[in-house]
Amino acid sequence: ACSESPNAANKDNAANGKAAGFLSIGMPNSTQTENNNPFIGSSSATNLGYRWMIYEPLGQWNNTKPDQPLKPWLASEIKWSADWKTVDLVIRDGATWSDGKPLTAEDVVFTHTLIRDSKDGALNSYAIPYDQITADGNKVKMTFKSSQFTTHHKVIGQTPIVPKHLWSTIADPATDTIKTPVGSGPFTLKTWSQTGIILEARESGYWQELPKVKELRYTSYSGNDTQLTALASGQSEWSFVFIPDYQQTFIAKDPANHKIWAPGVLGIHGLYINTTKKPFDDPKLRQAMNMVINRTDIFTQAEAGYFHPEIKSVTGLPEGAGDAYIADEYKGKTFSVDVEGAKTLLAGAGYKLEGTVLKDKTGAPVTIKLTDPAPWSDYQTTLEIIKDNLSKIGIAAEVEKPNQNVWDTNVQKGDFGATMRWTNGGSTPFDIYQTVMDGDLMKPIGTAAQQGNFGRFESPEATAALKAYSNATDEATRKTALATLQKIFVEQAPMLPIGSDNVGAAYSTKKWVGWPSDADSFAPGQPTQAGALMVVLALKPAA
Amino acid sequence: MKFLLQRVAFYVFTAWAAITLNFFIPRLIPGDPVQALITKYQGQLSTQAIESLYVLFGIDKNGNVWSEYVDYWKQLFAGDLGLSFAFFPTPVSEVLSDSILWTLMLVGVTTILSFIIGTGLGVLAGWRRGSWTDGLLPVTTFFSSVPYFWLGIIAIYLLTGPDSFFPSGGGAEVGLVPAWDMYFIPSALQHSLLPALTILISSVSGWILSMRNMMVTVSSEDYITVAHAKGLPERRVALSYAARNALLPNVSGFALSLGFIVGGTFLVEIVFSYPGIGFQLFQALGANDYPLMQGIFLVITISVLVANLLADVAYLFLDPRTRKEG
Amino acid sequence: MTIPTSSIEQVIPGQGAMAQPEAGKPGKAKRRRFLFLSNRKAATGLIILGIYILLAIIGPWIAPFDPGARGADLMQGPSSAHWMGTTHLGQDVYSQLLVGTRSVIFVGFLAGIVATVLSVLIGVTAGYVGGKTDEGLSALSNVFLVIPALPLIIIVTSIMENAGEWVVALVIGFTSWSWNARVLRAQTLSLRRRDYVEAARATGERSWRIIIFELLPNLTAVIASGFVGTVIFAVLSEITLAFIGITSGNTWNWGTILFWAQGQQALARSAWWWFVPAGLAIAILGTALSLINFAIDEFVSPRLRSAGKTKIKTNTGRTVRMRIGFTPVLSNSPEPHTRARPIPAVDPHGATPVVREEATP
Amino acid sequence: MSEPVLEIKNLNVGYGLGDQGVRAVRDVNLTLHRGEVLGLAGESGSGKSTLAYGMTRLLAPPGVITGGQVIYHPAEGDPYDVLALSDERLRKFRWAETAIVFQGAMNSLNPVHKISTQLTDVLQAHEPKMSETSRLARAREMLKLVGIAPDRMDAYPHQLSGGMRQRVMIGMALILQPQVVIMDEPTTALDVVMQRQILGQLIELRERLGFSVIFITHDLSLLVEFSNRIAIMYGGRIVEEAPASAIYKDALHPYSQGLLGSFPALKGPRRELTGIPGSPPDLKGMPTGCSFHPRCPKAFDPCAGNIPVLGRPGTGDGRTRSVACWLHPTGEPVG
Amino acid sequence: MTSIPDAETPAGEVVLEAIGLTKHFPVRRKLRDLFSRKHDAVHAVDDVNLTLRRGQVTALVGESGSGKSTVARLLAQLYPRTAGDIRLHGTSTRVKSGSAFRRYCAQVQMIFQDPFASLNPVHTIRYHLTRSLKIHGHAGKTAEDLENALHGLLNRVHLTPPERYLDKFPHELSGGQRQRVAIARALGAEPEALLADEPVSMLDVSIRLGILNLLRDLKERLDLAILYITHDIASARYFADQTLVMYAGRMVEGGDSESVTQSPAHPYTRLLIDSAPDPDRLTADADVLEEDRGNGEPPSLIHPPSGCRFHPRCPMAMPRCTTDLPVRLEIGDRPGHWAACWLYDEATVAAQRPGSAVAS
Ligand SMILES: Nc1ncnc2c1ncn2[C@@H]1O[C@H](COP(=O)(O)OP(=O)(O)OP(=O)(O)O)[C@@H](O)[C@H]1O
Ligand SMILES: Nc1ncnc2c1ncn2[C@@H]1O[C@H](COP(=O)(O)OP(=O)(O)OP(=O)(O)O)[C@@H](O)[C@H]1O
Ligand SMILES: [Mg+2]
Ligand SMILES: [Mg+2]
Ligand code: NI
Repeated sequence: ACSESPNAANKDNAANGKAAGFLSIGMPNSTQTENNNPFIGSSSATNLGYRWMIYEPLGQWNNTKPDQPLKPWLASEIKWSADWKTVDLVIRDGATWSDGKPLTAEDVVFTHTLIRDSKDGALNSYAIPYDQITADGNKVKMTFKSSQFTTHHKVIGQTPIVPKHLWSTIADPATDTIKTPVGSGPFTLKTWSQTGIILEARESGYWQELPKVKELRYTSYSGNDTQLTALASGQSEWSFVFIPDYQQTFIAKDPANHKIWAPGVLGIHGLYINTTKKPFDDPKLRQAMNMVINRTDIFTQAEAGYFHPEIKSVTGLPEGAGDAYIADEYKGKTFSVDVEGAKTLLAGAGYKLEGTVLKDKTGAPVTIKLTDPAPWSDYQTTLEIIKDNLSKIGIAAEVEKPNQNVWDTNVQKGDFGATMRWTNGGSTPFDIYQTVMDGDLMKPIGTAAQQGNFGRFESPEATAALKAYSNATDEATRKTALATLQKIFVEQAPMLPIGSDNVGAAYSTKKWVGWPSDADSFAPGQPTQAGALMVVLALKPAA
Repeated sequence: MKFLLQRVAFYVFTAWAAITLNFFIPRLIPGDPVQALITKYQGQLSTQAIESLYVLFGIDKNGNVWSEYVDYWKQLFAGDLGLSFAFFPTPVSEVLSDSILWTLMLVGVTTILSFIIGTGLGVLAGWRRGSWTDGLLPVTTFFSSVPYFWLGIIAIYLLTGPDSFFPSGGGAEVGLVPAWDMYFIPSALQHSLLPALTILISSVSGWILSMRNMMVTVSSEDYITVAHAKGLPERRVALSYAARNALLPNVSGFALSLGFIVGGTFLVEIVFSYPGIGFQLFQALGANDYPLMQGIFLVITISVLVANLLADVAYLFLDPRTRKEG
Repeated sequence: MTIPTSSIEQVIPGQGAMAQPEAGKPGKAKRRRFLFLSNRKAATGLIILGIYILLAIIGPWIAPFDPGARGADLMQGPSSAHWMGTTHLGQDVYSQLLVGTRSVIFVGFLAGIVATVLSVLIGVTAGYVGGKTDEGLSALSNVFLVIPALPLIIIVTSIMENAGEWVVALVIGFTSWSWNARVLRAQTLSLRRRDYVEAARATGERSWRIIIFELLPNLTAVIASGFVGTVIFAVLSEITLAFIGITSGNTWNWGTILFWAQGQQALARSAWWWFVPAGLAIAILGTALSLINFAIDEFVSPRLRSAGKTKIKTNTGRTVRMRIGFTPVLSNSPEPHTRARPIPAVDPHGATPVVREEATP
Repeated sequence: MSEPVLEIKNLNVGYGLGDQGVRAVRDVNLTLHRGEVLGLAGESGSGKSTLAYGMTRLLAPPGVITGGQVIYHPAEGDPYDVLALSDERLRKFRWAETAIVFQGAMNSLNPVHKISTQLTDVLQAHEPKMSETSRLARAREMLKLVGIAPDRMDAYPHQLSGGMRQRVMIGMALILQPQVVIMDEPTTALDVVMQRQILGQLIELRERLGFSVIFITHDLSLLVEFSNRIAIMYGGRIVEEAPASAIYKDALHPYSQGLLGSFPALKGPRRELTGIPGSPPDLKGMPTGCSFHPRCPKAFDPCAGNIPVLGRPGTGDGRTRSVACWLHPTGEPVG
Repeated sequence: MTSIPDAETPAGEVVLEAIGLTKHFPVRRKLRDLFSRKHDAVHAVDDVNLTLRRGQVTALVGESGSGKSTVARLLAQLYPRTAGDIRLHGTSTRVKSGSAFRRYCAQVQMIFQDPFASLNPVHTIRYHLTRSLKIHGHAGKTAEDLENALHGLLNRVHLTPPERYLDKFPHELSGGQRQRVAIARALGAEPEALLADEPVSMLDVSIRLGILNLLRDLKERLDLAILYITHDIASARYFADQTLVMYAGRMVEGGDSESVTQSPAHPYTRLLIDSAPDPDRLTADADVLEEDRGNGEPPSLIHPPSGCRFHPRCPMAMPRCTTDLPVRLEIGDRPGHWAACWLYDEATVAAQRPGSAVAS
């Protein structure tokens, strides 16, 4: 029986290490159950990212360069209409499913129709307003009910294409766990177990050159600390995890090979201020607060100097990914701690600093409660630093650590003083500003606002600008709309931007080289991103 | 018979009450699984996904708790524990069966081992008072007062590393599929060593102490003196007379601790990222995954009850006095 | 967590010190009260506990720094300025430990008191009243016994908004009384049949007086041991909750310290000073409480008392160990211990002819 | 008088050492002769049990034997000191030569083992060569001897009545045919009817098997009826030792007299009951001199100052008895 | 102390009287009994009549388990009775709790067998006695009154000087002293009847006599009615005016102590007296013990033998004994001496010669 065991082969490989040509990928996503359905957010394929090694999108989007056009992938041509309501695709020849059947335009139509027509939109997790989806030979045409300018990367770059001949027989694609996934990607699932998931490279039939990495081993670690331990010891070669003091805990374990790369993307983290609470409904006060926050301290102390790249531009747009979008007005304008400036601003606005206590116009001392769930230690550290910063202008802050459920509910209902939270991310700054300022998302205090605008920031101007930006058909309109948004964001400070998301990675060059880097950021580093396949395909054995 | 019937009634009632509580308590948690999922992926999952997730999970936000309760019982009797949210759409029963074996293997074996070792040492310490075994007590007490997780983390820090024999976490070598073969089993054993040691170290003292105390108490019983007076070999007196009788009160404690295998030590599983059921429970808690929580609680409740039943039966075997006629 | 630290419930039926006849000697009444303290384990345990309680009271005042205040020295090891080093924010670990003691002691004791009061109410009532009441209350405690305490505590605390110390303590207290109630019930059942309870009834005492003045004082040891056990459990639970980030900790406790240390990978960063002291503090507190429990056990059941000297020297200089079944023989000489000569014929009214004395062994 | 089987010489037994220690048995000299029933009487706490356990080294900690010898005369071979035996030899000696029946039979039998197991494991330990079946046969035989149906062999102790359990113990004591059987209050927990039955049976067995008995009780009237010689203990010492009839008719020590005067007689004329005033002595604060003197109606000068030693009284049938009392001058000390 | 004069004391006023007193303890039912309607019970006490008179000691003798304690507890109203009546000064009483119970307690007090167990180890002697005085309202008004009452009590039980004992804990006293305290506690209620359940059986031989003498002394001085329960028939002879013999829950013989002990009528009483140790009997004739005295086992009280409960062990059993419940029959040697045995039924004796019955 032993010789038939699937472990026989695996064990051998483990022993031979490098020669076996595998890559170990880890994510701190705790236990998984076998579920290879690429459409379900809770499937192990999604959680660990291996869905993108099996299934491929039509085009590849490089998160680190969000403004660039998508790289043709299963579609050899991607053409959007000017109003971003129609896309014309040419499906690549030569792509095959791992069961040998060719991939055709029919499959693409099937996939998007499947999403569009899924019951109650269960599969339409990006809420894409599909209209028509038709095929013509190897061409596919899709029309949408509204402009897809801000979401085009999701339609093309983040929707896996599945084989019609297999999926059309699945009773309920929303709950099927797809035990034997068949995709067009270079890898197929070999074994699945709690302890690890193994993907092996296809031997033939892939439409590009086959990857050098012959085997991918995914492990889901219970949490950051275990993931880190695995990274440090070399058990994990590639991961995306917050590493406190990465120099010492990770790099120093193997300085030659252990690398961290953390490019920012268009999604940020910041301090949402409840703008309905007095005196924080006063933009001047919020501005003053914005001026004293020491983002560098937060970056180095709370985010270990890399994880949420420091936001420098006053527009809240991350360095790199956001550069292209910064309005002329704010080009080069960066944050700097300016306590005196803040004091002056406050004095001008009628606040009084009495000793170490700031009094508002009514003479009441200004105090604020900062909340975030306890387990998010980077946010917690951030809050501690903010608390310290605010005390410089006499605002007494108190840090509260409700548990996650309570925090969630309270933030949505607007029952908070200020809180560190993230924004949605996307291919344009739209998602950032929308999460913070969209009046359409606003709900009255006490009613849960699930999608955004937790601070109840009321600005019809911003709402209009957001609409204009997403529906615009020309670059100029967009530019104006974006400039308006930035102006409101800077002047009203509805949320104080702190750091950006990153799609980087911690990786080891001991066995594999060719990773993306600042110098050549050809793909996102995070192994769960759709673009991760580009990374794997680029890897070569270390010399 | 009467005894058994009473016990069965007791078990049925307790099971009902516990399951009912298990049903209601998770529902009191604020927030819902969709929110929990979104927050889990801070920013990595866009908020547009919310609606589709509600649909996907089939969560009716204004559901009637009572009808859910009735449905829950119907499902239970049909052997269906529902679908997990966190691992949607995996059925809870599958999540449980995936992880329960790990827990049984690690914590179960360790609990039994701890009982055996602790009882053994306790017998020694109680029988040979004043010998080296007396020194065991303060040491083990100290270790039992250390929180499991702390001990585990220290152990990981001190004993694991790139070249260490001890892996820092996980249930077995990555990529090995659970199977009774020469690859998986040794690897699983190797991975269970540290967590097992942690549990062992912190739980053994309870057994040593209670066994020692029982031994001391039993040792001064007349029948022990009689056994000595009969000139029986010391081993026989110590084991067949003293230890045998001293063991009786510990049996129920052991049964109880067997029942708590699942619930009691889940921090060890978390620390060692051991894919067991306790860890699963922790995740379920974080994800507001009611079906899974209920499933796990059900497993715990049933295992405690079964363990108690076993203790009752064991008593019948071990103590002739309970084996009254009738 | 599930193994009772005290094995008192197994030990008591063998009748304890309280039932031991002892020849009356004046002055013993008072001494008996302090007998408990003369137990080495009790003394050690109580002294350590005393220190912790003292720190709980004065800790926040003697702490050299504000535990939350950021400092300039980040992640520094122990130094004269920071005895236990600093955190990633430059906070003083020593101050955090000192300030955190209060919360730990507070929660431990409050939860202990709540659970003890509940267990006494439920256990003693069930045991004394009997019948349907007993069945109902026993069923209740069994249900609570079956439900795993820690997960339950986690769930309940996460229901609470801003679970502060009070909430945590109450939740722990309300979920962890069942074991003690069971022990107390069994104990009460056996006490209820004791003659002195019957005698009190025959004298005409009312039921509530019998419970409070006849039963409860005799349950003190069991109650105390249950209390101490619950305190240990409560402390460990509170710390666990804080460690996994379930409870807020707007206040510091040792779990919060460990939580931060773990979140910041203190050990991976070799910042042992951040992680080790809190763990040791817990272990020492737990040990102290366990020692008190051992002492209670021994107090109740004198057989368990450490046998004093277990090794003795025979007259020939050999060392023998006291053990059951083989009484040590110190001397094999047939010489009498009392140096005496035969009694000569004396006149009952005459003088004393010989002097005899006891030889000390 | 026949030859001795067991000679206790200046046996001293205590509990604990140093300040905490008490001396429970002091300089006891006692000789048990072949085939006789020696009664040991005394009030509670006088050290009877301590003596019985002490001479077989069965005293649990903190008991220690601080001095003395227990010379055993085997049926064949040279006499030896039991207290000087190695553990292994002592184990062999126990039960084979000296068996003990303790007070509470319920507590003397292990509740979790069958009667048969408890009977046969003695045989297993002492006669390892014996086969399983012959062991069982032997056990059955013993049960028959003490009047228990052999079909109760597989019963557990709790299934037997108190009297049956005590008889099982007696049967067990005789299973190896020892020379000496020590009985420490074997019938106190039973009622009189049962007590008489069991004692009757014991006396009968003794006549058949010829072992000697040390019979301990505080019921002097029982001893007078059943034993050949009686030793009276007080405060850890033997204060008087004499043939049963001699004690009954003419007790020399005031304490013995007091004991006899404490039992109401059922038959015959109503006697005057005197009792003993005061309460038993505290071992830790033994009175000086004769420890009985504070309670003694006849105490006089020397009693308080000096310890009387057991010796043959110069008067009357002094050759067969001894006493330790200043009222009775002695010629030679015993032992 | 001297021996009692011949028990020819005049009959005093009746204080407490039991008529047809019966107590059955239900046995826990087994499963199979659920279907049959039968309720098993321990017939602990059946149809017991007894009378306690002022200034007299009535002894209740019997082997272990014969129901003596149960009788005492029934009389103290600590158990509800199954049937029969208890009359205090001629009026029928049935009290369970509350003030009625306390009023009853004030007149009928009980002393327990084990002085080591009947005093609460955590309370001082003062507490025990004060409670007894307070409950029954004899504590007086001031602290001084109380102190006097306490001293009075202790003096009465010969614990002098009282100061030495008041603040001690039970464990600091010897058994005899403790039993005296228990007696003092009972006296604190100033009862008229004292139920003493084997008050000396746990005490040392040498101090038993002191307690018995104290009780007699109290009886005489306070004119108490005392029920003295014992298994030692010899002490009943010395101490009690009347003696009742119980066997397996029933009274089998009664009368003045001297005639019951010196000329026992019931075969069971005879067995009891023959079994008692007797120094005058020589070792040599120890084997006079009849082998046919049954197996010495008391009968099951759940299914007690029909007819006379002693018949399975009785050497003189007649066929009638197995079927008919014997009634009280006057013996005739002394007034008031009776036995429940068919041997004394004229008709039976005439019809059958005793002793020849069983052999057939
Ligand atoms: N473990 C012990 N530690 C200290 N003193 C003890 C111990 N055991 C017995 N004693 C004391 O030794 C003395 C003799 O006790 P022993 O049991 O031999 O008396 P006894 O004559 O058998 O009394 P009884 O008739 O009650 O059985 C008593 O005063 C007792 O208090
Ligand atoms: N509470 C009870 N429940 C059931 N049966 C009982 C109860 N109390 C006593 N009995 C039974 O009633 C019978 C008489 O008991 P009781 O205690 O009155 O006997 P006793 O004559 O006092 O015996 P002893 O001399 O041993 O004290 C016994 O068979 C006993 O088992
Ligand atoms: Mg004794
Ligand atoms: Mg009784
Ligand atoms: Ni049955």
